[in-house]
Amino acid sequence: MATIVSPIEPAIAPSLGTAPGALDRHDLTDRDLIDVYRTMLRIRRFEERVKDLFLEARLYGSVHLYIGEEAVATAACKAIGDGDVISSTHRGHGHCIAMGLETGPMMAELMGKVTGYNHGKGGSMHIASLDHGMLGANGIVGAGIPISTGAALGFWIQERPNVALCFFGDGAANQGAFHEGINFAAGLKLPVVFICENNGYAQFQSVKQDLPIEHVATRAISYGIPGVIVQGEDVLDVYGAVKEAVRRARAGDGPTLIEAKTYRFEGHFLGDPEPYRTRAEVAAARATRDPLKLFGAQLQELGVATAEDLQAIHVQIDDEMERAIEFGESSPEPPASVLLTDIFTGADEHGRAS
Amino acid sequence: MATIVSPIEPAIAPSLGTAPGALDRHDLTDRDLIDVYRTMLRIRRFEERVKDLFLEARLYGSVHLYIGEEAVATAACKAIGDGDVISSTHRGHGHCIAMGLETGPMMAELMGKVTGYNHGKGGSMHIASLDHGMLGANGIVGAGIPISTGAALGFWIQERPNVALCFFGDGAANQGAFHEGINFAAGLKLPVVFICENNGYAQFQSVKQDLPIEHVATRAISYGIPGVIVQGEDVLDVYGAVKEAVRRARAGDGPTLIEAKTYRFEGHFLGDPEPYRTRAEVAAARATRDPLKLFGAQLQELGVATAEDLQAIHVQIDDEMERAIEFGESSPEPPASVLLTDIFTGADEHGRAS
Amino acid sequence: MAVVTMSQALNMALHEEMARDERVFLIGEDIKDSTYGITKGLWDTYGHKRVIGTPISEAAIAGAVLGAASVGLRPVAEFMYMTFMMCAMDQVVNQAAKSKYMFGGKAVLPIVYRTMAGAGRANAAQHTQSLEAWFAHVPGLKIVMPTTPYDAKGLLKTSIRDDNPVIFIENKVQYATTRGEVPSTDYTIPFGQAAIRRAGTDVTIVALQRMNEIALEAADELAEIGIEAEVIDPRTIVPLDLDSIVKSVRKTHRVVIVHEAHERVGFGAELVAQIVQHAFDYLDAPPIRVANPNVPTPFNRTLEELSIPSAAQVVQAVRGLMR
Amino acid sequence: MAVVTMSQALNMALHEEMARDERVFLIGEDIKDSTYGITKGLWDTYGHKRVIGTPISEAAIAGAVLGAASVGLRPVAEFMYMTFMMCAMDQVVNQAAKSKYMFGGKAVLPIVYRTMAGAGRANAAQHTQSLEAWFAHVPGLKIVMPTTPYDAKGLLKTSIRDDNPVIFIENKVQYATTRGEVPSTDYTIPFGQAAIRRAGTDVTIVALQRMNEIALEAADELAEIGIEAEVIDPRTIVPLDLDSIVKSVRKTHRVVIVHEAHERVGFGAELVAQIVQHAFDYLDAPPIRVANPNVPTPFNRTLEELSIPSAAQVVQAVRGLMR
Ligand SMILES: Cc1ncc(C[n+]2csc(CCOP(=O)(O)OP(=O)(O)O)c2C)c(N)n1
Ligand SMILES: Cc1ncc(C[n+]2csc(CCOP(=O)(O)OP(=O)(O)O)c2C)c(N)n1
Ligand SMILES: [Mg+2]
Ligand SMILES: [Mg+2]
Repeated sequence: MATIVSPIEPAIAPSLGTAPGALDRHDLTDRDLIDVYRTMLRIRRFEERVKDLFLEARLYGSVHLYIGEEAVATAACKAIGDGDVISSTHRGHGHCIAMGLETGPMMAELMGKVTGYNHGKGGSMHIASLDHGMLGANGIVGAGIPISTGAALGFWIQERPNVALCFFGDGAANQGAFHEGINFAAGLKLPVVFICENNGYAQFQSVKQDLPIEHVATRAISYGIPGVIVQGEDVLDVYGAVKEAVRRARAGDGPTLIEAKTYRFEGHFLGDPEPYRTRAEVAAARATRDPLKLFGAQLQELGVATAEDLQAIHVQIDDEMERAIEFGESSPEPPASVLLTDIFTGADEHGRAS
Repeated sequence: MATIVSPIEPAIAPSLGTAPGALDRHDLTDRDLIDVYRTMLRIRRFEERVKDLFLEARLYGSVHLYIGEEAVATAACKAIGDGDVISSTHRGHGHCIAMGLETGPMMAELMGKVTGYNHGKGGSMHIASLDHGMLGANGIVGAGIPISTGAALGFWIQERPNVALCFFGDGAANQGAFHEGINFAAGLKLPVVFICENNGYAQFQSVKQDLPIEHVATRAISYGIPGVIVQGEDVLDVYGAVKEAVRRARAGDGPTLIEAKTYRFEGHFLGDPEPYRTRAEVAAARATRDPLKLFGAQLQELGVATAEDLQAIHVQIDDEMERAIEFGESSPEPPASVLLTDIFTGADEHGRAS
Repeated sequence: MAVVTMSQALNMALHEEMARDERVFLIGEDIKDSTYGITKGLWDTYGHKRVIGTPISEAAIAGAVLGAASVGLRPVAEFMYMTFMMCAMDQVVNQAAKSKYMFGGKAVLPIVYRTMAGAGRANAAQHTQSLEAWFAHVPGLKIVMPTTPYDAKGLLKTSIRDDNPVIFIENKVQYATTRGEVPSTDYTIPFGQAAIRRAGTDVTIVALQRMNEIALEAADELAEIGIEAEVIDPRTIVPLDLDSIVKSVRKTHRVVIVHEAHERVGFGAELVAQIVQHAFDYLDAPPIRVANPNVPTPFNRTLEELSIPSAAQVVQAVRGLMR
Repeated sequence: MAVVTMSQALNMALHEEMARDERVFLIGEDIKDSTYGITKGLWDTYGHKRVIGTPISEAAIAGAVLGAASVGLRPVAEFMYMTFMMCAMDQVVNQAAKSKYMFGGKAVLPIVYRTMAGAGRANAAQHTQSLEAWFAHVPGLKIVMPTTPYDAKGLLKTSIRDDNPVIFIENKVQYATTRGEVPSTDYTIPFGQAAIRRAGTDVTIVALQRMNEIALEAADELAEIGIEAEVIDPRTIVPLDLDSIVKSVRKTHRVVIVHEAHERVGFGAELVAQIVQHAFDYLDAPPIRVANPNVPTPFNRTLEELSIPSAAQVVQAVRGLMR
């Protein structure tokens, strides 16, 4: 007798908009909360300045801004610690900043300068800093998923109490690498947290067109792991979910798939004419789903900061951005000689053992 | 507020063993039922003879037998008709026979003879006959999934009332191609039925090790399509489920994922020493889950055939196999000249337009 | 005859072929709002069943077109960047390229895999690799590399009408900037016929795709110092018009090969091997390759430029041969 | 010194390296019950955390080892057949090979991708393709192709100790049938050093992997008619010991290259290009390639045999050069 598994997605109604009930600050101290705000603002301002510089032709390349999604990277990376790692995407600046990378060398990298994290060889889509546990932005959609599974595999083999966070987009959830990477991690209960940043679009196609179901998180069922939906503009909501997933991962209970419902305020890449959505749609999101505004209000509601306190942070960050740009612009171009270096460890560029 | 999608697989209890209640013969006439029996037996005997011939070194290559799984291919292909197509796997002989391919040219192909379906160039893992709607066995696990999605895409574009059936194993459900192929088909509601032959093992690894959940069919939820579990040794159970899925597909309601719980009685390939399972496990399956025995009993229970009727079919099939072997063995080897042909349509082997 | 960009020429070919044959359909990511304008207007004209936007699933695209071709359609698939095809190699190579042979000749698979290669837009290593050498190493695929808008239109039409899997490679730097006269009438260009872009007597330069622009620049510079270069564009590398190349080399006795892919086991190596085999006694010097060095494309635009062959390098290579 | 099979030699190397360095681990499909015995006994000795059986997910394997290497491990991944790597090309090429360069040199990625190539066991087209040319076209990968059990053990140990992604290619026909003396002691063989399998003065034969066995057979036959062939086994093709090859060609003035992959843009083309460039004036005849024709491997065993270079073909090629 045939058994019908399920003709439909389980009914889930994530309450978009501000979460009901009292604010939950989790284990975050006042200082932590202020830090979170500072990081979110740093991301926002970094991206805004990158946009300006791009339009002024002071930097170049294929650049994807994270504006509107700041709460996700910030909260998630706040929930991990020393020795933990992340993998990122083409839209990676926010993840870098949330992992503590400095804006100066980031800006330098976007300008192709020798002082950049990748010495100018990577650019926006490839910033990496293994010292910070940042395994790399990635130009290939979905490719970071098996890689972070592998980092978690390394922790599991070494029995190190670390976790890997894996960021990817809604579009990436349709890649084979998504399936293989999560499936393998689930089978061994590896310490990795998969965080889907569902910003509503994969390049120019809306997630409604690309995804035959309502929520990416539903796919957790395919791997026997928990699936969680959070409001991506609510930094405390994201933090709580990631914190719990990290706890499970460290405890040996395996991966979690978290879907953060978010929205990108800018085009897919710098230069995108955005024919696929209306200005009104973007304006509405900017008005109601701005993570920075929402968290600023929450901080005041919690009594952690006054409007003046926040203003002071804005001044600091603006100043930091000036210095980052100055650092990048005053840094030297890489010399022609480095074209042929960095291919192999311990060997010359021809691959002959040195 | 985070929403937990589902920490666990939905509880499903497929009743393995004979289905309870009265036998449902669906729309199958007596003649149909006898045909089904004949096809299943043809597959069984073909495979048995292939095994003998292989052990006697009268044929060669990488050969994967379908013994124990006959009901799945037979029932599924009985549920489709003219102009419909299937894609198959490395374990493809059963699918070929169920689609009406003749055992003589099949045997010839396994012997590398010029009279084989592929003129001896394909062998066991690549038998194809587009005239029969058989798009090909496949040496790459999971590769048939996007291909059958594509055939269904073709039907959808042409608005032809046809469907594609896609066979694959439990192991294939872990391939990226599984995810991408089904996801894409689900998005467009293409007329394709995905049939997972879960025979308990992917080569030497048990499905329990490889799959982090209990049922492959559960994965249907990820694509918003129905998932159905059937008893693979029960030909009527499989038929009913596929028939319904085909109806949905033709009606424009999109794909279904059917998981047939089955068991392979022989090693993964001819020559497999089977260190990964006990003889007792195999013997138990042979005793309780033999689709041919079960269906023989059902036919008698339904009053469609007597033991003598079935015996007569056995004699016919045995005779057919002798003729198939004879055909294969007496056929010529391909001439050396064909090594360089068949690369391009309408052009010589160097690819120059002719 | 109108002067159009490379993008427009490709767009014309797609429009005309879709109008001509209703079995032709397009499939790919974001093809409704095509970034470079190649598929512009097609969705409006032919609708969602003939211009199919897909999820980000390269393997599904590559395999789906094989299935669709098996049931009588003539798909044109788009992979935005050639490096993304690495997500689909099994379907393109193990399946599409091999099926006909494995099936004893019985499959007819009219598939075009369109993609764009080449560096020069600061996209860094994962968006710039030119992989024509990989595909040329695979029996069962034809490989087209148009250089001019005129050729792009004619060769794309030939590709769509061909009954085999074709890898149609575009160069992304050329889309907007390379212009040329393109008739609005129907015409095709046969595969396996090289174009002599410039006649000359002293040295043969065989260049692939955009590198023809570099080679012609170099030829002009060389002419100033009295060296007349013959510049040959193979246009398709499988099938390859070896005859035209060998004929030229037998005349000039020297050859420089220019392409954008990495030098090591690039298609230039194959050209050297075949030229040497067929014109050994005519050669006054070894064939020389000017190609990308064996490093991924760096992001920094100065380094990136250094990683692509330049006219200066070609001039230098030729002068090295003339000594 | 014990005489062992190729499989046993590889197994010895894995045992010794796993004992020597606890960061080394194995990962792949069905590696607990290895078909060809390469990973035999390792699961029993090192347990499930160092010998990891995976689902059938080549892309996950290829990417996971990159992640694991990034956090300090030294993975050895197995892909049963080289053609299955087509399911993992993005991870191997866009990720593992390019990361170090893209990151400005900062990644250290000690990864070994083991796989088996070659035809001769009637596995047909999807299980037999030799893809060393593809990988050699990709900057950032080292490529090892051992021919003898002695070399297999030494080179696998070197590969595991190397700090870069290495593609380690085995030939499946050799596993059980190729035997040789292998010390039970620890030794490594440096990359980039060719082995002269036979000294000779009249012609150089450069052969890859199992084709050395064919080349030596051919050399014996040639000796009977008074032609002394020098047979060179590069052992690693990236890095390549070009010096030894060029030195030999300068002495013999003739060269035949033998490999199993398809001829068109195979590694033989690169060898021709480099030899011609560095020994042009010494060559009495064009370098000749003996390789698989440009067709997928047919199933029929007679056709299959015809599709792989034979000693007779090598003899014929040499005799053609000597005329
Ligand atoms: C394998 C692959 N296919 C296609 C692309 C081109 N591409 C870059 S970003 C993108 C959209 C990604 O969407 P999503 O995963 O939702 O991330 P988002 O851009 O929304 O952050 C596409 C199609 C790519 N980089 N890699
Ligand atoms: C991509 C790929 N990886 C690995 C293999 C080797 N292989 C052949 S069959 C098989 C097991 C397949 O298991 P399953 O899908 O359950 O099919 P079954 O053999 O049980 O019918 C494996 C691993 C392959 N052919 N293709
Ligand atoms: Mg998105
Ligand atoms: Mg199975």
